[in-house]
Amino acid sequence: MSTLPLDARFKLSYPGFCLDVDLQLPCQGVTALFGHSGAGKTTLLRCIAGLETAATGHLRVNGQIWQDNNTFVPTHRRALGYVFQEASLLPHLSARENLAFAIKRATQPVTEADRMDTIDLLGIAPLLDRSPGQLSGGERQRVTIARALLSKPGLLLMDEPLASVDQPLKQEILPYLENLKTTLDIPIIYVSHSAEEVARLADTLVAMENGRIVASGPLNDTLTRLDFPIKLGEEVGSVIEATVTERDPQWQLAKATFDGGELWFRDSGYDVGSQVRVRVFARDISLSLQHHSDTSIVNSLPAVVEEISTEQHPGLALVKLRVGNTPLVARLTHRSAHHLELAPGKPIWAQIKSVAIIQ
Amino acid sequence: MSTLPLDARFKLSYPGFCLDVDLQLPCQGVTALFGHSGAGKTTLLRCIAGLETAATGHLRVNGQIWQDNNTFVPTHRRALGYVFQEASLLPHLSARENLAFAIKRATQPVTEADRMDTIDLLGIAPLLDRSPGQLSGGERQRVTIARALLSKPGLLLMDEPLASVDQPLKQEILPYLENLKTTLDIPIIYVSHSAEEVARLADTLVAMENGRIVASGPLNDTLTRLDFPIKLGEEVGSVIEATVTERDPQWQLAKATFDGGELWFRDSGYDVGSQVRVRVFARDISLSLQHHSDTSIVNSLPAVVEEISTEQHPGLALVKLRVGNTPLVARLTHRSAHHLELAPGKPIWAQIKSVAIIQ
Amino acid sequence: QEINAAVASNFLLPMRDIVTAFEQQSQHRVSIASGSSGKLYAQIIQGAPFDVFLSADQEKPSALLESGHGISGSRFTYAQGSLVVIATNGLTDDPKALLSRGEFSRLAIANPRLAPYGAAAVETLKALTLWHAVSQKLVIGESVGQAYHFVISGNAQLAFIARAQVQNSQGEHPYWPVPTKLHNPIYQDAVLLKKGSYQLAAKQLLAFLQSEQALSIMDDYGYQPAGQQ
Amino acid sequence: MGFSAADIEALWLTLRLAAIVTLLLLMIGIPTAWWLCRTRCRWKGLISAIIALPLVLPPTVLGFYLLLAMGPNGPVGQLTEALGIGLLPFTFGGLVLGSIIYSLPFVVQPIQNAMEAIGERPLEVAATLGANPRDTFFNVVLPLAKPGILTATILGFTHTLGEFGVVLMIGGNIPGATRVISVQIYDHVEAMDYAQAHWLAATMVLFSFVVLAILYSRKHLMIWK
Amino acid sequence: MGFSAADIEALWLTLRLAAIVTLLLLMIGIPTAWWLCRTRCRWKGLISAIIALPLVLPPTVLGFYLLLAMGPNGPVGQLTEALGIGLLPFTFGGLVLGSIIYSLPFVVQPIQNAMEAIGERPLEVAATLGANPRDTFFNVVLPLAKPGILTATILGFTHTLGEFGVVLMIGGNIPGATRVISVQIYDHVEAMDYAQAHWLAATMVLFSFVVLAILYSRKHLMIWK
Ligand SMILES: Nc1ncnc2c1ncn2[C@@H]1O[C@H](COP(=O)(O)OP(=O)(O)OP(=O)(O)O)[C@@H](O)[C@H]1O
Ligand SMILES: Nc1ncnc2c1ncn2[C@@H]1O[C@H](COP(=O)(O)OP(=O)(O)OP(=O)(O)O)[C@@H](O)[C@H]1O
Ligand code: MOO
Ligand SMILES: [Mg+2]
Ligand SMILES: [Mg+2]
Repeated sequence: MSTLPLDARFKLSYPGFCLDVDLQLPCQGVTALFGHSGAGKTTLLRCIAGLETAATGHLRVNGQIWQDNNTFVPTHRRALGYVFQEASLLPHLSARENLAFAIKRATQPVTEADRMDTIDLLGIAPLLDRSPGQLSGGERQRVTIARALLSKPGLLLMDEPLASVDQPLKQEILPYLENLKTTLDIPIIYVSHSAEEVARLADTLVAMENGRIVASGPLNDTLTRLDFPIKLGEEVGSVIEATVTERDPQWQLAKATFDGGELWFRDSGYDVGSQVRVRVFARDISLSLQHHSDTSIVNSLPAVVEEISTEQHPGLALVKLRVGNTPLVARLTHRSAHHLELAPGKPIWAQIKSVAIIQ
Repeated sequence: MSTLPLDARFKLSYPGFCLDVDLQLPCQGVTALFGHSGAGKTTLLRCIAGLETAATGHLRVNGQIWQDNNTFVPTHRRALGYVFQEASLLPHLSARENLAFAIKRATQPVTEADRMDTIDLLGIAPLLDRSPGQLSGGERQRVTIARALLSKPGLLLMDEPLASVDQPLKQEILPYLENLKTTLDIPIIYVSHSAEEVARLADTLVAMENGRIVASGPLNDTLTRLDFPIKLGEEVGSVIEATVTERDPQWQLAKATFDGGELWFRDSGYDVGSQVRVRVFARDISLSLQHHSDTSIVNSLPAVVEEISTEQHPGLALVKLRVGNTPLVARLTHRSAHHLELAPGKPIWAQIKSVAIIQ
Repeated sequence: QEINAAVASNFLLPMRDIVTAFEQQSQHRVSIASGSSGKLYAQIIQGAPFDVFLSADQEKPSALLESGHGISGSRFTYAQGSLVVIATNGLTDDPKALLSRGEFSRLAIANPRLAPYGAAAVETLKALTLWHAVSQKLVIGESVGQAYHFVISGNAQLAFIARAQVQNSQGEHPYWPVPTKLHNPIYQDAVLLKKGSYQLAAKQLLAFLQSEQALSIMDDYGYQPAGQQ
Repeated sequence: MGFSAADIEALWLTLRLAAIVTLLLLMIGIPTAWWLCRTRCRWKGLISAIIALPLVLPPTVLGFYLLLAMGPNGPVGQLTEALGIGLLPFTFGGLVLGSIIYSLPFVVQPIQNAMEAIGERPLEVAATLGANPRDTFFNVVLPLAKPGILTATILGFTHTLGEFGVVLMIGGNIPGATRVISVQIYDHVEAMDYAQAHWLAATMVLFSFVVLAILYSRKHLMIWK
Repeated sequence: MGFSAADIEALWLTLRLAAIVTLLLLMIGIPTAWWLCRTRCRWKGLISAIIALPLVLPPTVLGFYLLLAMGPNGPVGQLTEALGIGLLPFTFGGLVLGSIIYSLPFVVQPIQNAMEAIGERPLEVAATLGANPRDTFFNVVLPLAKPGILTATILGFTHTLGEFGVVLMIGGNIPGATRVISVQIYDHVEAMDYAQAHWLAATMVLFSFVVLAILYSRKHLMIWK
């Protein structure tokens, strides 16, 4: 297909705020839009959706020009789904009717099975006959997500869709979105403050600050950059693409092999041979000089120190490691780094609790 | 003061949902209200605020009857602050005027210094002259929080106040709320899906399901209960109340001593002798048979295994430990538990990465 | 002294001139409230502060006497109206001919129930045995004023109106004075009202209505003195 | 006491007139209100003002000017004649037109307010779901503007029932074509036939009261549903 | 061409009347609308219907009944006499009362709609911030109902300027006290003094147009601020 399916350049000014972005995104997979409150994430999504008619610029999606100097495709002719940041059910329609509204206007026919699946997944079956005013915050949000999915968009814009959804439910919805990503083959732009969501879903990370894009790139490159412009705090880490190579049914564990070693993680039914994505938080890696086998830490990988930098807190160090060709980031105290005499080039064992692996 | 300052019993029915709670809360500190989407959290807050006039029941706050069979104190005479789940700025007023609205009607005078502090803390100074429609989602939420604080309430109800606030900002607002809790001496009821927020703020945890309270109690008791009715997932852990006993200026670390041992953590300027709360996630504890000194893990405490249970995922085990008199929970794979031959009564080393300690 | 005169709309214009003359002669001031007779009648019954009532008919003043709102003996016929048929601007033909040949699409009259001119118009049409021929083409105005509007706006080609209106009309409207024998005389009665506070001045005004000066003003406007047949 | 045949004819005519006028008022008023609500045109304020203007003239005077305009020498009259419709005064069609002009502000205003109260969000949502402007108008704007439309219907309908200044002027009081009930009651009053006036007025009031009470109860139901 | 002294007197009286009536309409209409908006009273629909009812009668006929009611034998008249106010017909006070009754529905309806559109949330927010109902009403409800109040003001004011059926009946066309401009224009038309009628009508229309255009532009400014 085309090499740059989403190509966006926008300029828009509000008093006191100015959006000025130039962005190229791959044609599929999830792009996480990251940035502080007021950075312009919502404004960018609105520009892409064609809701900010005052924005000048250029937008090409899947090879179609949606906006340039002469063209402005109106929102309703852009095949997109938009989950707004605030609840946005049509107030005169029940939950069911809101879904029907989307289905009727969907770009492709929606089968009854599709509909039931989406409803079940989001756990909204018992709520369908309620009007939006009779739903709780999280319930409203779930109906809105279902509605966006049922409109069968060619581009999905989601503005903090899971902010008001509780943890266990999030754990159910996230895999569905991951699945969607691979089955639907459409680009998804996903605004979130939650590094967990980002790590699980995103292939590409775009960081915004003050209306501008300050960094963008494939997830792991950006996450392991120690100078990443947006401070990720507790969420610094890295993502490893790996292949499932073994399953241990007795202990319900699975093994993934990647360029640099292997990792055990809890088995959620992955087929041997399938690709998985393993998220390793910097805070979950501890370093030791030797390999210890008497601990509960399952994964221990030989690594080489590449770079040491200081975290936001002066007592903490971020250490970039290389395991084979795979970069990893570990966080430890400067005292420990000193104590272990860490320096670039030093070989070391990276201990990773298997339970810290996400997918 | 009175022993049961917040005593609430409510019954309220909607079609398909029925609230039926009986709740006693301590007169100060933060109570976290936890529960799935649609569990009735918002409804309970609304009952307490007097916004659900159809609710029957009994409510006593700080020794005053707010509601019983004969009494119904109207909302405006209940000295409370309420941060609604949805943005709720008065749409005809600018951010500044919204704050002024609260200040003018506050139960106590608000000094200019108070006002400036709150505005600075929430980072809303540059937004004050905007109308609500001109603010981003997170900005609106911050103004709403500031407004609730400036009304100087005697009881603070917060419904997912930080859901749309980004991580770094959350890190700034949370300590302020913690501080508020000790200086203001008012009860705060805090609805949140984020275990991080709950762990940092809450003294008491109340879990709701289907309109009923299924568990409540002091934070640590509830968090370390392996049979806690609400599945906490990644967030299982425990909280240790400790005293700062030493500071290491060279490495910017501090040491806290508690009943069972000592913990090093990053120093954020705590005075020696002050009380701190240390949050330890189950996923951050690894167990080893011996004490290792060649790792980056700073804290290693001798512990005794108390109880082993299975987590949601069958491959994972939750192990309840006792360090002195303090309970801790560790999460590991069943394979590791088997490998380490864990059993109740077995002595073991609990390795805790200092960086995993929150406060 | 200042008095209020309730005057039927059709007599408003001559009354203004008469009042001007009256005020020059006496120290009194007169303000005129005009309206349809029916409206003025209802107002008088409800205590309107009018001193005299100049109706467009005889029926209402006598009803006021009966109900005790008028002062007995004060009623008299102050004028007799003349009926004309007027045609739209530009119709050169004689209105009578147009009427009898039926060469028009709309004929305007005042409401015969409310206005004596309307009743007279109906009587005239019946006398001319045109009633059946024209009744489908009739448009009815609340008053002769409205009938006149229908014509000057060009929407009706012919109208039965008061002679007074032709006198005052703008533009060249051919008209035909209807012979008085074709209908009952249009007597307009006046009465002195009990409610009036200045009966002396009011009486003087009523007397002045019968003066030569007043009669000549009425003549200018196409009214004949009462009794002149 | 009963109704004369003329009364019944007038009653029937009035209901027909009010129903047709109300329908046309909505058909004109709703798009106008929507246009006023959405346009960024600078003449917007002026156009709103023009729509409200007929209100400041006494109905009879307005009727007089309409009579001139719709007459053979007036611009409207020349237009309708050129179109082969003929002249409008003294016809049912003329009454309809006059009543529409006179009642339009009562219809446009409440609907426009209701539409403005909807805000941008539902329209944006509909657009992202693929609804084109027409679709959005019918399936989002109209349902959400319901309270305003109901108010407009009530005001337009009752105002048409009651108004007679305009109607009297351009109608010519022709039985069965333009003699509506309001003119009929007026005639009874002017003719001092008070008993008949009371009787007709009471009927009107009672009938309208029942209709209004039903409409209003439904409105409240609708809003608090 | 100029105005006669009578014209100017009438103009002045009209402005005074319209201003006073509009003010009183708002003072009555706003609380009524709020009550209708908040109450759960079952008579609500009926009361709304009663307020709208004067509309269904021809103004002159309504004026006739008001005249009866306010006259010496009518209930209102007996009340005002007992209160020592005297009788209202043919006084400025009577005109004010009549105009209020006739224009009330145009004022209550748009305000009520605007208030209903506010929804519960702002009221709840105000209550949690310690605002009592009165405070909330003045500082939250009124500002948020502004578009409706503006519409009500415009409709009430223009309708009072223009209406003359009621005014003519209960006012009695008395110069300086009850002869308003609408009656004056009507008189000019009836007296076939068309030039003067055109002149006065044009003045009215022009003046109103300017006022309305300003109000409407401000309204749009306000909403899109
Ligand atoms: N209509 C407007 N007028 C003026 N400023 C505006 C307007 N809309 C948005 N802004 C400003 O533009 C900036 C970007 O807003 P935006 O909603 O895109 O932020 P965001 O990144 O989505 O933030 P959040 O995470 O809080 O939702 C903010 O500072 C906001 O105040
Ligand atoms: N007016 C209403 N009519 C009917 N059901 C209602 C109404 N309001 C709330 N409910 C139902 O009551 C239940 C509890 O709602 P509530 O808003 O208290 O949930 P919550 O715990 O706050 O959820 P969330 O985390 O999603 O905000 C939900 O199932 C909701 O659908
Ligand atoms: O005000 Mo009118 O002229 O009676 O309809
Ligand atoms: Mg946003
Ligand atoms: Mg909630």
